[in-house]
Amino acid sequence: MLQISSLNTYYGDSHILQGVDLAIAPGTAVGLLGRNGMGKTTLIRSLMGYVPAASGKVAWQGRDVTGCPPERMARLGIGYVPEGRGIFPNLSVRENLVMSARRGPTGRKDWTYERVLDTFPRLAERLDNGGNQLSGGEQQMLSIGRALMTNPDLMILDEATEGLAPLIVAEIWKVIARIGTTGISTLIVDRNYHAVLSHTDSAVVLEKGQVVAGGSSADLLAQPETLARYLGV
Amino acid sequence: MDISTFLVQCLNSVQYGLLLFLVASGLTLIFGIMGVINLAHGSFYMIGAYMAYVLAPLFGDNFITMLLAGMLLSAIFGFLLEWVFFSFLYGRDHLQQVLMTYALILVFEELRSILVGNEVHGVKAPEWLSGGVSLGGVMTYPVYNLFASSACLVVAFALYWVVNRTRLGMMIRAGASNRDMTRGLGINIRLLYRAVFAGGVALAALAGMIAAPAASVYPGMGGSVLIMCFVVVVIGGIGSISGALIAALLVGFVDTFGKVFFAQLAGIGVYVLMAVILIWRPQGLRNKGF
Amino acid sequence: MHTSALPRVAGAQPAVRRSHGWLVPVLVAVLLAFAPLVLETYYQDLVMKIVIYAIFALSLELLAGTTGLVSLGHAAFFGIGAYVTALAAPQYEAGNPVLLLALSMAAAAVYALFVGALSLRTKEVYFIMVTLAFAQMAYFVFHDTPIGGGSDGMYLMMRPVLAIGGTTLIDFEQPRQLYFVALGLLVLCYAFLALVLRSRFGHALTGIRINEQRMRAAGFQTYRYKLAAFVLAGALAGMAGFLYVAKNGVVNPELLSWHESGAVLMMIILGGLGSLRGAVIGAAAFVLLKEFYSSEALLGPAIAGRWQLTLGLTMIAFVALMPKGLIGIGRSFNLKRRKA
Amino acid sequence: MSSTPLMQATGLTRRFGGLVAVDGVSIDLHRGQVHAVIGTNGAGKSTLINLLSGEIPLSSGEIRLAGQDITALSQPRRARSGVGRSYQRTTIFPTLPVLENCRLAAQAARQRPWTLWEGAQSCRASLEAARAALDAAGLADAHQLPAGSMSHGKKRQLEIAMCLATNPQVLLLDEPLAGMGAEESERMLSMLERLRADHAILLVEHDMDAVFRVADCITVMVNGAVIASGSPESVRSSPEVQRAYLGEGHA
Amino acid sequence: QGNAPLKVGFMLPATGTYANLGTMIENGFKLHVQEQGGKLGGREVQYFKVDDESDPAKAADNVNKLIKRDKVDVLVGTVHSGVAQTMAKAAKESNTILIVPNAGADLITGPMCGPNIFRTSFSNWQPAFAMGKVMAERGHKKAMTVTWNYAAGQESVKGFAEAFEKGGGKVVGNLTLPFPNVEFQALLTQIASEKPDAVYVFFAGGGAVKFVKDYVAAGLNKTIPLYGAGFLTDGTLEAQGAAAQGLYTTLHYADKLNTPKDNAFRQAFMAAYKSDGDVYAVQGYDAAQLLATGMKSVGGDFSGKRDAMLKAMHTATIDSPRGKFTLSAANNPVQDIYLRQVAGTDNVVKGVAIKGLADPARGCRPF
Ligand SMILES: Nc1ncnc2c1ncn2[C@@H]1O[C@H](COP(=O)(O)OP(=O)(O)OP(=O)(O)O)[C@@H](O)[C@H]1O
Ligand SMILES: Nc1ncnc2c1ncn2[C@@H]1O[C@H](COP(=O)(O)OP(=O)(O)OP(=O)(O)O)[C@@H](O)[C@H]1O
Ligand SMILES: [Mg+2]
Ligand SMILES: [Mg+2]
Repeated sequence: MLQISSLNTYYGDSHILQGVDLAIAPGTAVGLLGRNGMGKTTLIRSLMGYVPAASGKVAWQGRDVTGCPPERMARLGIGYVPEGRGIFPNLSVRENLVMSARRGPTGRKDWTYERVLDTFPRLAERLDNGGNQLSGGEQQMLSIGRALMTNPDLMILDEATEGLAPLIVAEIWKVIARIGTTGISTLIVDRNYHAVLSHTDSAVVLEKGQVVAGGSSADLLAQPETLARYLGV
Repeated sequence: MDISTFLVQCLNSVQYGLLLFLVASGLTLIFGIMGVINLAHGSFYMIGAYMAYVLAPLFGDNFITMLLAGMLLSAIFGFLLEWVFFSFLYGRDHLQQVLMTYALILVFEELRSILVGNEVHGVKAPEWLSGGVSLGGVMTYPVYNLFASSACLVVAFALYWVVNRTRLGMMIRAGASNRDMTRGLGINIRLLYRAVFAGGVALAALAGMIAAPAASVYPGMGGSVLIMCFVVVVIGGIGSISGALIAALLVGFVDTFGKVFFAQLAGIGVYVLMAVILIWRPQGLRNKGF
Repeated sequence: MHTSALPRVAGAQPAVRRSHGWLVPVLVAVLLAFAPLVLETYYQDLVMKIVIYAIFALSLELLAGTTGLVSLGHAAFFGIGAYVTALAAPQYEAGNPVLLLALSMAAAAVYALFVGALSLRTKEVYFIMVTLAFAQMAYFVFHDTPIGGGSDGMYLMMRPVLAIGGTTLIDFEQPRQLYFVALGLLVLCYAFLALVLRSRFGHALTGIRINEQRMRAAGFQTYRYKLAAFVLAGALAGMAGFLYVAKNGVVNPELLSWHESGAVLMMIILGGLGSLRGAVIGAAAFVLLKEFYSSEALLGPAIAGRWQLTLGLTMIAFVALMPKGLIGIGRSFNLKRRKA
Repeated sequence: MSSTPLMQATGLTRRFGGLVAVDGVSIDLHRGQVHAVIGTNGAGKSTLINLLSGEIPLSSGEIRLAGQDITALSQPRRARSGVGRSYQRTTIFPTLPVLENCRLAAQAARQRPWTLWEGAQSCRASLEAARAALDAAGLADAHQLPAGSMSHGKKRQLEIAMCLATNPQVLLLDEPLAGMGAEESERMLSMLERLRADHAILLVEHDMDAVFRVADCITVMVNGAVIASGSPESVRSSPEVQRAYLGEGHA
Repeated sequence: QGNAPLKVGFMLPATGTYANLGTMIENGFKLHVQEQGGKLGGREVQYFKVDDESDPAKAADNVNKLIKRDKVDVLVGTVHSGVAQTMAKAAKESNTILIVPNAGADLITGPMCGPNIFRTSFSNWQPAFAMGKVMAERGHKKAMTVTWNYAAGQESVKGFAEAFEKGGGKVVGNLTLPFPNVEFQALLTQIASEKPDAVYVFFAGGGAVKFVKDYVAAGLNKTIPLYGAGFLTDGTLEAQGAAAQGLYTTLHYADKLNTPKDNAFRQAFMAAYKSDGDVYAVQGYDAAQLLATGMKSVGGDFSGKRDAMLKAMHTATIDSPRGKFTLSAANNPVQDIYLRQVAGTDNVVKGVAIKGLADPARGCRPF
């Protein structure tokens, strides 16, 4: 449903993304791996339309959406969990969730306020805390819950498990698997490459803004030397 | 001061407070999206007053219709204003916006003088609002003031509802704290802000229109209310409508009784109040700590 | 407060600014020193006016630009400096400028200490408003009470004279001597602030502007730093106030009004926050633009009469075209050159 | 432990309105020891660090540093007497160069604000401390970049570097590994092992592999209270801890 | 330089609250010069103009524009008292002739008085003193005063009290509020509770309009008559409308004086500027007359004969639309103060409150 072809992005005059290709099929989970500073977030920000791509093409469900502003992409059905959470500090937990509630592009509405809260019971206890009065993990949960409230077709999780307790992380992976079955795709960036590879269908590895490896996650998991070379493990 | 006088003075305080709130209410909105002071707010107020001066003859006694028409016009005006002068400033240092609003004051003042001249003008209050109710003693209370006060209350509640009970209010505050993230959630922040700005201008204009019949319209009338608006908004705690209302009433009392008891230093009363409150509660009266 | 996605490019950063940064200012100072030879008194006065506002703007720049403490009440210190000079000057003989200058700066500093100590508990817009509040208090004290002649203000009957023994060194009645005094003080002020900015103190202030929380965590008692900056700025504003009286011979409550505070704030924004040069350029631009647009000789009565319109539109144009203020032009030019 | 603890906190309690974020927590930090604090999200770990570092005031409790009572000291003064912390939520100077970020932190040790005549850059001590910290954190190559323009992971590294730059004796690290890739995590852990020798380290972390690798002693918090404390083995095997936090994954 | 044009510098408000007064004064001045065929004492007149913004903080720089940049021979200005004082000081220092066409600060023809400083308007003391006398004569015993807390207001109130108490009345309360605050309700309530026989106020412009309206809206006018210095109802009647009807005020000028001089002036002004002349226009007009007298006396060239010119001006009798007046020792008009009553949009003259009233010019060292 998302098709990125030969994307090039610059910050100032440093060439960050150098012709990246990436495809995500409906209902699949795709992992995005790479060392720090290799361009993972930049790739996401470019496809979301935050940073303009110098060249290349982004297609969504066959439609060319290159250069669309973020709000447009979001309305087309992309839920974004940014690295660093991006919680609104001056809104309460409840408000953070309510303000982002929206029917999906297809009118789907399977993620409701209630459902988000029982996925993250911790939030239910904190409804009236301000965003800046949450623990790191609580913020992370809120960030994910907020993205779910928009009932997206594609979830983009940039370091979404950062600061979450093991139990919760396990829960997140379950959720991802579950939403996969309802035709929702996910694009996952996570420092824990092992978890990523064992919970995604396919994955790509970025090195200095280029795709240096990719394919089915299972295969990648079976190539320790590749991982060693590009992730240093 | 005997008891009846005291009561009347309290009434005055409340009435002035409510009027202040009306003028300040628009500012709270714009504060919310700009994050800094909008020096041009006084100009919007003035524009409203002059609008009343121009429109009143056309509408005669259907004052309410005039107010609505005026608000509509000023909203459109505000919408365009944001589009042309502010839409490109959000990414930048907030102070750039302050400079912009400062420049706009100059422009509006001059345009005012070009378009309607520099004389003092009166605006006739509609028949059904002239006259007064007796308060016993020698004094009567103008009906118009009572009308103004009630109008303020209406606005207060409407605004409170919009900002605190609708998603709109949340989106505004969200946008003020993290513009990019708001967009990432599919909210068209540009349009939203344009609309809010328009709303703010409309409210300021409304205040101007309501004040006009009582206060007449004259050059530089905007400047004198501006600071008072800031005081109210800030004491109340930015973005908090209820706070602004409380603050406005406080200011009303301090100003009224200041004039009665400390005529010599009445001027500083309000500022002492602001300083004390902010030093006691650095985030204003009604802020939830986030 | 708004947090933008890309961090502001490191332009407002001392590290960049200090590269051979002294050359231009020195040249300008030298030029100004010789200006009186060619300028007639009025234009000399005009330059002096700019010089005075430049000092005023520099003092605020230390607060707003470097430390991130935007004050809308800075005119209070300017005005207090001015009033103290006028009040302390003897009625029927010339006062001693050194003494008066010291007095006015001290007075301004003391009030700054008081205001700062209290208002620094608040942040951002709240800080803006508290400073405004204290300025307004000072304003009304001078406006509504007879201390300083009430709303009509008061005169400096005789301008100060610096004399040792019988010999007169500097006579402020002489416009040119006064001019050099003002210019000298500007140079001192600028050099001093330049030193401050490159010193540890200055860097700490910058750190506080960008991220006070981290500064505290690292071990800086940020409150004291901010208070020090506030008092320093107040004293310098007082110096500007002293020069104002020395030049004009009158003081008036309006000197403390928020319009003045606003004006000086606009100067440094116009010039470009976070740079001493910006403050000076801003002051000059602000004064000269006004002078130009309201000059009948140049523009004719029709246009000059509408100076508010033209000035306003020009400022709007500046905001639209120069994201970093006037100083930005020079900067971008430098960058290009470095690339080339 | 035999040696007297370098930092000793007893009965720390902090309330936020109704909520008791930290509930009578006592904790000892010894030089030569990595003391890990783990716990569910919102258990109060960061708040604990905030209390120890003086970022927010205590509701009740007492804190001693090398025997002296520092409960009343403000955050800056504690920092200067040797308590360094890193933030869970990256807290740096985005517009300043990476080196200057650390140099400022280092400057805190020798502030001397009145030395207006000498440039900050010419302050040897702080520059060297900064360089050392950056090298240790693996940012040696990034000195002149604006900190804000670095990737998340590198910002996290800088976060740690700035903590080290103040050259503290007590390190309070709030999820130092968060956002770091495998390689960087590796470096960070080995660094901790190096620092252990002459520092007292409090490590808050959700990466269990890392924790069980470096921790000498683990405290587990849930809803503000300590539910278990002791050697890694004992903690790992405690069924309560597994139910509340670890899950069967780490049994 | 006998034939070089005479340089006249206007320093008047062109922006802000007083902008309109500035225009009136300038027009009045120019009207008289035109009547002289554009010449004074046979000399062409060249005008220079500076907007003083009614801002004392900028006054010194603004007046220097005229004195030092344009090197004018004569300064004319201004409305705002604070600004006018700065002008007076500058005029003294540079020994330039200054004619003040409005600002009423007593100090200008008091402590600041000087041979080269003239005023063709009034001192705040004058109308107020006259009103004090009138109100006492009308049998009011207890009066209250209301004004802004600024110099002009206080001077006016003082002048009033002086005459009123001399006439046997008693001022039972001086109410003030900060300038330019226009929230009068609190003060009106105080008046209502004090119940004096009458109230004397000093307000101008927007404040005057609002005060009169509020006073009537509060119904006080029914029981407690309101009086004021003329500015209360000058240039504000259109705005005040019904509220102002019947108000008594005192000033050195009035409508329907119906003297040949005044009618002629009104006609000429209307013809020239398509608007009604008012007191401000008259003050400007007389400023020009005063200057004309001086110029005539020296045949248009005062180089060397400056003192003669100043003397001529000092001793001049000005045939003003307001009626003839001379200048006091301190160069302030010695003039009739009229009692006027509002009818429609006119301040109709009801007689002369005090004939040939001279300002005491306290603190003026005679020259
Ligand atoms: N705002 C910016 N300005 C300039 N350069 C930037 C900016 N943001 C990122 N970069 C550079 O782009 C490169 C890629 O950054 P990016 O954030 O995409 O890395 P990443 O793969 O997400 O790393 P991490 O895993 O640490 O998040 C880095 O070298 C970084 O320095
Ligand atoms: N300023 C505050 N006001 C109210 N509640 C707060 C505030 N700060 C934190 N809390 C609450 O206190 C609890 C403890 O927060 P803390 O940040 O210490 O958790 P934590 O153990 O660090 O969790 P995590 O592992 O997710 O970072 C949380 O439930 C949080 O909601
Ligand atoms: Mg990233
Ligand atoms: Mg935490």
